[in-house]
Amino acid sequence: MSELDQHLLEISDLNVSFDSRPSLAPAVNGVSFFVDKGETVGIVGESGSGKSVTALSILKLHAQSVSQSISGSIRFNGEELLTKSEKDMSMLRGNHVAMIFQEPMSSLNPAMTIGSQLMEVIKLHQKVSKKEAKAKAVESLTLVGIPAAQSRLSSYPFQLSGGQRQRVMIAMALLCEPQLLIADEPTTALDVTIQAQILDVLKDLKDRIHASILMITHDFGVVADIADRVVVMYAGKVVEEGKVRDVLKNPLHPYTQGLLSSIPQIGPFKERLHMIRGSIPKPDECLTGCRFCPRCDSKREICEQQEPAYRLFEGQRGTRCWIGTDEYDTSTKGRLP
Amino acid sequence: SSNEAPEASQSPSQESSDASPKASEPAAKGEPINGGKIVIAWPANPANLDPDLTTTSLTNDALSHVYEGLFEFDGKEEPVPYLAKSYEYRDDSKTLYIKLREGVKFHNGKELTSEDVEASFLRWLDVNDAGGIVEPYFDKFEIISKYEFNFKFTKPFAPFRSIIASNSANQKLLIKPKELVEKYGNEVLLEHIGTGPYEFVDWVPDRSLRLKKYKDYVPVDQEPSGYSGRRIAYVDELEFKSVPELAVRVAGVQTNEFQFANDVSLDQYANYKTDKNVVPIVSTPGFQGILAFNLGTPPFNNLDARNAVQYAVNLEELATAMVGNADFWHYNPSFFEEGTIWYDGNAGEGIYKQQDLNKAKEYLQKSGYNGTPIVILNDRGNKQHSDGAIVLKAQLEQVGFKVDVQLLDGATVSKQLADKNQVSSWNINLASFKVPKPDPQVYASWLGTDKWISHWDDELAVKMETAFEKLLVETDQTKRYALSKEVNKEFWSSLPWIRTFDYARLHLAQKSLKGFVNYSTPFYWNVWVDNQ
Amino acid sequence: MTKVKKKHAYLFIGAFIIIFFVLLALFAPWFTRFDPLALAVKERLQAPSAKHLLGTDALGRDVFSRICYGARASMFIGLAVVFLTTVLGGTLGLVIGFYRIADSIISRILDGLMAFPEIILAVTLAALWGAGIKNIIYVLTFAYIPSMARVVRASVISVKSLEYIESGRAAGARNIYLIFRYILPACRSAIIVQATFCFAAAILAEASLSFLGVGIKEPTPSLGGMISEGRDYLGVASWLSVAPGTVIVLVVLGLNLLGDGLRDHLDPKLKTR
Amino acid sequence: MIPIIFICAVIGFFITNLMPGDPVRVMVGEFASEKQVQEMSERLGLDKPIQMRFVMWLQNVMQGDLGDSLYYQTPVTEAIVSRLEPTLLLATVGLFFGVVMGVSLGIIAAVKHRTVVDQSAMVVSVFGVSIPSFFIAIVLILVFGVKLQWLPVAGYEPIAKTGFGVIKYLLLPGFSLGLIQSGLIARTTRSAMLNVLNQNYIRTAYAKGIPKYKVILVHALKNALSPIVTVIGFSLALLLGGTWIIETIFNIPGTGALAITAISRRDYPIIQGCMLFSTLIYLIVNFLVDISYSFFNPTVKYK
Amino acid sequence: MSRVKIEKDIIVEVRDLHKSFDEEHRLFSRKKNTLTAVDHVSLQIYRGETLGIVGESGSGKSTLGRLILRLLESTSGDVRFEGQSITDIPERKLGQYRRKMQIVFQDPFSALNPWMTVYELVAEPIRHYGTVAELDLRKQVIALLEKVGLSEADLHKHPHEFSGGQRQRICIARALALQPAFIVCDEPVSALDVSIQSQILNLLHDLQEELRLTYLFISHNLAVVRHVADRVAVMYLGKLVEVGPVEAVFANPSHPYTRSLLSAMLSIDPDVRRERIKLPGDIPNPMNKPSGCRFHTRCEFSTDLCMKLEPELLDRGNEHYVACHMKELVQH
Ligand SMILES: Nc1ncnc2c1ncn2[C@@H]1O[C@H](COP(=O)(O)OP(=O)(O)OP(=O)(O)O)[C@@H](O)[C@H]1O
Ligand SMILES: Nc1ncnc2c1ncn2[C@@H]1O[C@H](COP(=O)(O)OP(=O)(O)OP(=O)(O)O)[C@@H](O)[C@H]1O
Ligand SMILES: [Mg+2]
Ligand SMILES: [Mg+2]
Repeated sequence: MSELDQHLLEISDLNVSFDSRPSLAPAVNGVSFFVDKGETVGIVGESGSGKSVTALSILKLHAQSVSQSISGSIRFNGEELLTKSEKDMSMLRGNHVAMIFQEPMSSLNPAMTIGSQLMEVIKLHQKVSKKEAKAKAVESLTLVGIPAAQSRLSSYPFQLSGGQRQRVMIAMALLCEPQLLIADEPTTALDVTIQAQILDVLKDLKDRIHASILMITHDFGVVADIADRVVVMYAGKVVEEGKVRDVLKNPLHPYTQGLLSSIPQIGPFKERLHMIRGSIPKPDECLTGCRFCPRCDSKREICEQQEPAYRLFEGQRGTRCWIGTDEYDTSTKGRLP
Repeated sequence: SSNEAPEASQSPSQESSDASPKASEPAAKGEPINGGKIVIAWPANPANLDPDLTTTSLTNDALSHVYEGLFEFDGKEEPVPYLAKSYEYRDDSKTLYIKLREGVKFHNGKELTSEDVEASFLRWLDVNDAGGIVEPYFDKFEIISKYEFNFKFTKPFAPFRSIIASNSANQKLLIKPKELVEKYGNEVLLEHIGTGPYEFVDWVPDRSLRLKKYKDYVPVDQEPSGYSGRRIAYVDELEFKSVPELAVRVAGVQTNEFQFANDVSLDQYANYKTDKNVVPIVSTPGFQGILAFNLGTPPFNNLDARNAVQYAVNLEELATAMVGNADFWHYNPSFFEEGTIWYDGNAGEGIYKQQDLNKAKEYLQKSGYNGTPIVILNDRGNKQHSDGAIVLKAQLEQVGFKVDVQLLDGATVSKQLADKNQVSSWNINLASFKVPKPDPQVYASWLGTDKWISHWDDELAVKMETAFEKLLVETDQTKRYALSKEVNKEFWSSLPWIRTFDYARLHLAQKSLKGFVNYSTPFYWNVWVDNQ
Repeated sequence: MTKVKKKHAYLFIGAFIIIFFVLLALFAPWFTRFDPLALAVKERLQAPSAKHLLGTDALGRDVFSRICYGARASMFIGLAVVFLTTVLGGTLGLVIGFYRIADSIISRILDGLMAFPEIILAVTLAALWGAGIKNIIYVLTFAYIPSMARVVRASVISVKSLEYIESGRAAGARNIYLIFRYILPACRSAIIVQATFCFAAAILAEASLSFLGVGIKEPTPSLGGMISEGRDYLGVASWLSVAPGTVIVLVVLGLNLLGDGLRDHLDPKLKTR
Repeated sequence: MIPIIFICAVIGFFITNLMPGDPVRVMVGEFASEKQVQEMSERLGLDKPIQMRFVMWLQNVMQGDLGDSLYYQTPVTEAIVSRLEPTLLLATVGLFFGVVMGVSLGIIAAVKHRTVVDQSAMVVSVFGVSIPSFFIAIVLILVFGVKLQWLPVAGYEPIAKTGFGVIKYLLLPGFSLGLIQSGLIARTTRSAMLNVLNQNYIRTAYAKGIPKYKVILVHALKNALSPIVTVIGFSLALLLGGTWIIETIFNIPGTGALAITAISRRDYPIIQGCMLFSTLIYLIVNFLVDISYSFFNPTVKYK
Repeated sequence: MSRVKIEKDIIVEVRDLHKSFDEEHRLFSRKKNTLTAVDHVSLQIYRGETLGIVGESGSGKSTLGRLILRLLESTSGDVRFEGQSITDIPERKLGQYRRKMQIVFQDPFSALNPWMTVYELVAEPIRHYGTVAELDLRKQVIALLEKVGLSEADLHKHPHEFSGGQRQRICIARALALQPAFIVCDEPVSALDVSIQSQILNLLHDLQEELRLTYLFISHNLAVVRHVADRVAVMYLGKLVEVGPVEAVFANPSHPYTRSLLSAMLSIDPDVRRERIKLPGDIPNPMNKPSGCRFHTRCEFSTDLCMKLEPELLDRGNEHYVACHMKELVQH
């Protein structure tokens, strides 16, 4: 792979497990995917599937109080991040890679003004005067559509609505024009109207500064709206990936299929929804075989015995399922619970 | 007349040389140095500084540097003229003629005259406790000239000189200028103007009392002896600080922040001895211990019950608990120390320190004690007394008393002891006096019908009083000795309180303190500081 | 896994220390060879030895026995104060937190009482009522009720608005039931923390009261009283105050561990998963 | 506020006057005669019945006159004011030690949560709260005063005389006081910091690239401050109560020692004055704490 | 859910219901702020139907639900259950109504008493109301658990040992314990994952069929409301702005607010282009609501009339009620 078509972010075989429970399945287990320049990649999956852990691993932002072991490789612009020192990571954070979080209500420091929180980032990463920093802060607030930005600088977070706070978060993330923006469920806690606003802001900005976005969500609607490609995670593993259109229209993995059909559809009203049985496995469950197996309607014996390998296809598609392999075809039907 | 009296500052423990206070005295080695300051750490706060109005001995200790008496006790415990130049008994001893020293100046520059003595005396007579003893026999004060005057009595009044010189329990007559007396009348004095080697600077209650050297002081031309004789102020300033915490008093002397600390722990004597920075000073005679009865209420309004206690008590155990080391306490059945003219070694014979549990039980039976718990009431702030109370309880219970030890705070205790309306709130109180200066008469204010704390009011009290009365009017010393034995006998047969033992006080001096003389009341004239 | 074990370790160590001293106190007569009140004046101020494990005090009493019995008195005071404070202060806090009616008035009064320094209150009341275990308990209870009530009140108020209370109400629960089954368990950790604090404070306050001369009635031993008495002998017989001091430190430490452990243990969310 | 003060004043009056013991006896001494006692109680106006004294006292208090000390014969307010300097300084130094030790222990424990460091810090804090203050004080005196001779063993000189040198009299007592307070402060700080460190905005701060020490000291501490300040305020109120014993031991002529001696002497007006004074201090401290919230909790300021 | 013909039997009727919260008194300020959470709302719920309520956060949906159950006391107005006014009946008599009206909360994590076991939780309402013997009670509880898809094995576990979906099932079992006729579902699936959400929605659906339940279904997920509701009511700042059959409202939103709300819905079909109707500004401060039509500050069609006069909720035909002055917007 030449310098030119090198991926902006490339994660390969990432494993994260928490030392507090070493005997259990790792929270993230052999995850690999990449993000290209200017691309928006969505990661979808149910709660607990390891999306946030993956995202936090990129910037090594895991809670300090819990020790964890990370292995694999995370390359950003070709540089390995996992071996970087804390100091070098600080240079990267907020500067080249920015991150916004799920809960806008609690992600801003309640005791500091918006202005100081914004200017702090600029002063940290760029050598500018106070005045310039201020001007930049105002500019970025205007960019994300906050009216009267100048006067907002002296506001405290609690004086803003949820949507405004999330916009401030975005403004903060974009201050240093990062190459990659990681958004961990940025709209989940927000009302539909505000969610739409935020998505529009993100799209707008992406066009403007050509940043790549890694969008973590559990809502296929968001993915459909904003992403170019999508990665589906289940129980710490990537189970499917591909172009958004391909995955949504033609899901390969039974989990993706189940998820999509569980969503109340616009279209003809249905009496009952399709549903996936059971719930996501606990870390100590289903450690052998395919971890989706207990909930899968099309499982066979092989699924319980052996973990399927991740298979990559044309057009950046991939799936982790026995279906469509010879082993599956020859295997007998698994015992149904 | 008291030639035979041996030195008063004698150690009770000459047999054990290492505990001898003599050995530890910072002897007057080297030349005196002028200047500097002595800080004295006091264990408590004097209630007020009016020497006529308070009985706190600390007040007296300090103000003896400011005020002086007509007479002062010398090393042989004989009251010798001090501000007085000479004296003479006249008129069948009913008149005491005194001639003052001339040219003695008060700190305000005024010269001492008979008028000042008159004013001071009359105030003393009116408000001081000892004045109360004198008053019934006093006739009038007669000024003869600027430096001469007469005290006139209705009867011969033998102990007068001793009383007005006695610095125990603040009986001493201290001479103040007339103006001062007139200004304050019977109110508490807030200024102090005396004739002593140090003058009063200021007093911040609970904090410190400061005195400074009086430049124009003219010492008497006599060798120092006891409280009498030449007083020279070497240091410029004396500061008496209230330091209630024992550890701090000691620590302060060790670090030379204080040069002297009153009343430190006898138990730590050995430690102090080995400390090169300090000199322990065993002050003896220190305290005279008693068990005071409440004679106004059963069971101790009955002599048999008192006898039961007398025979129940084990003095050695009590003394060990209260004082510790046997070097620091000794038996004494008499009112006065062995060695003084009044000492009566035969007093209490057959009854003093004769623990006999069977006899005690017999007496108790005879007394008709009904088993109501008796209350030993004491101030829990006084470690010696509270420890003693606990030991006493155990001893009394052995013979069949039921005992309730009540250790309360000082204010409550003194109130209950004195309260005439609540006579039955206590039965026994452990007390101790600073050993009084020689004359049995001082005891008259405590032992007698309804005096001090005892609520005593029966024929035994009257007999006791009569014994004192006789002593009072007898001026012939030899007859007085005989009469004092009479008093002792009366005391032991009526047991108004139980004589326990005498014990030493322990003070601590800095090694830099020089010229200090161990006396029952510490004083700081003729003393200097040498920091070499 | 290890986290779980560690948390239990606190509970165990704390409980061990406390149980050890409780047993020592309860069964003091079995452990001790000497009567704590028995005077042996001749043997005063002896250093620790085989005969007297922790030496003797100024009246020749065995310090080890006195500590056992003193722990009894101190722990009794601590427990009684904690019990009374928790019951009275807790009830008060529940009532004013839950019903809010008398809240503003009672809170005011509690403020007023908190404003009184507890020591001055204790000293004056002890002077008024006299010394003795019972009065110390009353005094300290009186002094700690306001803070307990306030803590409970605050936690009741914060719990009261939670959804599950409403859910209980929808299920038909009456106020009394809500208070005992819903509110009280939620206040438990606050109460435990405060009770731990009270216990420690009570033991120490007893010591301070002894220092000021209004502690437990002599000659009954108490840890605080022993430290206070022993301080005059620091130079010659340091064990007199060091030994009871160590016991207090251990008890308070154990109690803190126990309190923390208990709090975590009672929290179902933190229970072993 | 006024009603609280009033209630406390009335409670204070009766509590003190109902105390057993008699100021007169204390003043004239144990061996004094009945006559002396009588005169003294007339002089002090204590011969009147308590109801009458209460009415008189109330009238005076309404006019801001707390009466005269029985013992010092000076106005109570004057007595208290003259003792204020050492107490306030001592409380300040105590608070300083308490806060510095408590807050730093708490922060360290929180940052090193669930490690040996955390546990040791908490054990240290328990030590602080579980050793009686007088014991700590005496040990400090023996070590720093006598053994090392770094500091005076006790005593106090007014600031007017010593200037900045006054600090040498305040270090040991201040440290004893601070050590006691630090335990509670450390625990509160630890739990407040733990709470804050788990908040999302801390993660945000790290995500912005802010270095760790800055995140902890600026972002986290600022938010953890309100419970800490509450407990510091509470400590300050306690400190003013706690100075009593320390002042007595270190021989510092402050209001605490004043109150203790007043109690032992039954100097009623002073006791009442001290009670009122501490009530007032408590209320003022509470008020200041409330006000201070607005500095680090913007919600209070703007609402 | 049930598309069967709705009988017009009114089970719950809300008349002019109003709720305002007074802010607590503070130091230094005399002024009391009042927040109107539910503003003179009138509403009828028919037996057997599912009435969906949608609206942005803070629009008063939950408050309305709680007022109906009298978990909150209303400021004014009346709630009638089966024709009986329950507004003024005393607390102790409320029981007989409460057992017929239950609620399922949004957050299954905070709606269950963490100190109770599943058994206690589910048995609790029965214990409070019924006189069922302990043995029968156990059977009854097990039956209820099985009905919601849990098993006897779960009986003695604590809530924290369950996943969100399972907890929501416990909540539902608890609500069903008294065999109510009417259940307020306050965002019962918002906190759940899609796969679990569909399980719960199906469960609610099945139970409704089986027990002839009436639901007041509160949600801000329009797709869900659209899926489950027969009729839908749209709330904005404490007021109903549009009420009507779900097909009518979704197909033909008549209030400008409803329109913008629906336009913000996301589709999982990548081919569907979202045409968002952007609303200027933010939702106003509920303490300080705009005069007249409270939507006028953000409405592109607003006129002077809108600023002055509050529009009433009027039937625009087919039981489709709209509160807007702009008649022309309301076309069928
Ligand atoms: N600090 C931690 N300690 C222990 N386990 C953790 C920790 N953080 C996450 N986990 C576990 O890791 C797994 C993945 O968690 P993660 O937060 O990545 O899920 P997610 O996909 O982001 O879910 P959600 O949609 O709820 O945010 C979960 O099983 C979770 O319990
Ligand atoms: N107990 C209360 N005290 C004061 N204000 C309240 C209270 N409960 C609700 N409110 C306010 O009433 C308004 C309506 O709240 P409500 O919870 O009914 O909204 P909602 O539509 O359910 O919102 P969400 O979708 O966020 O649940 C909000 O502004 C809220 O802040
Ligand atoms: Mg997540
Ligand atoms: Mg709601």
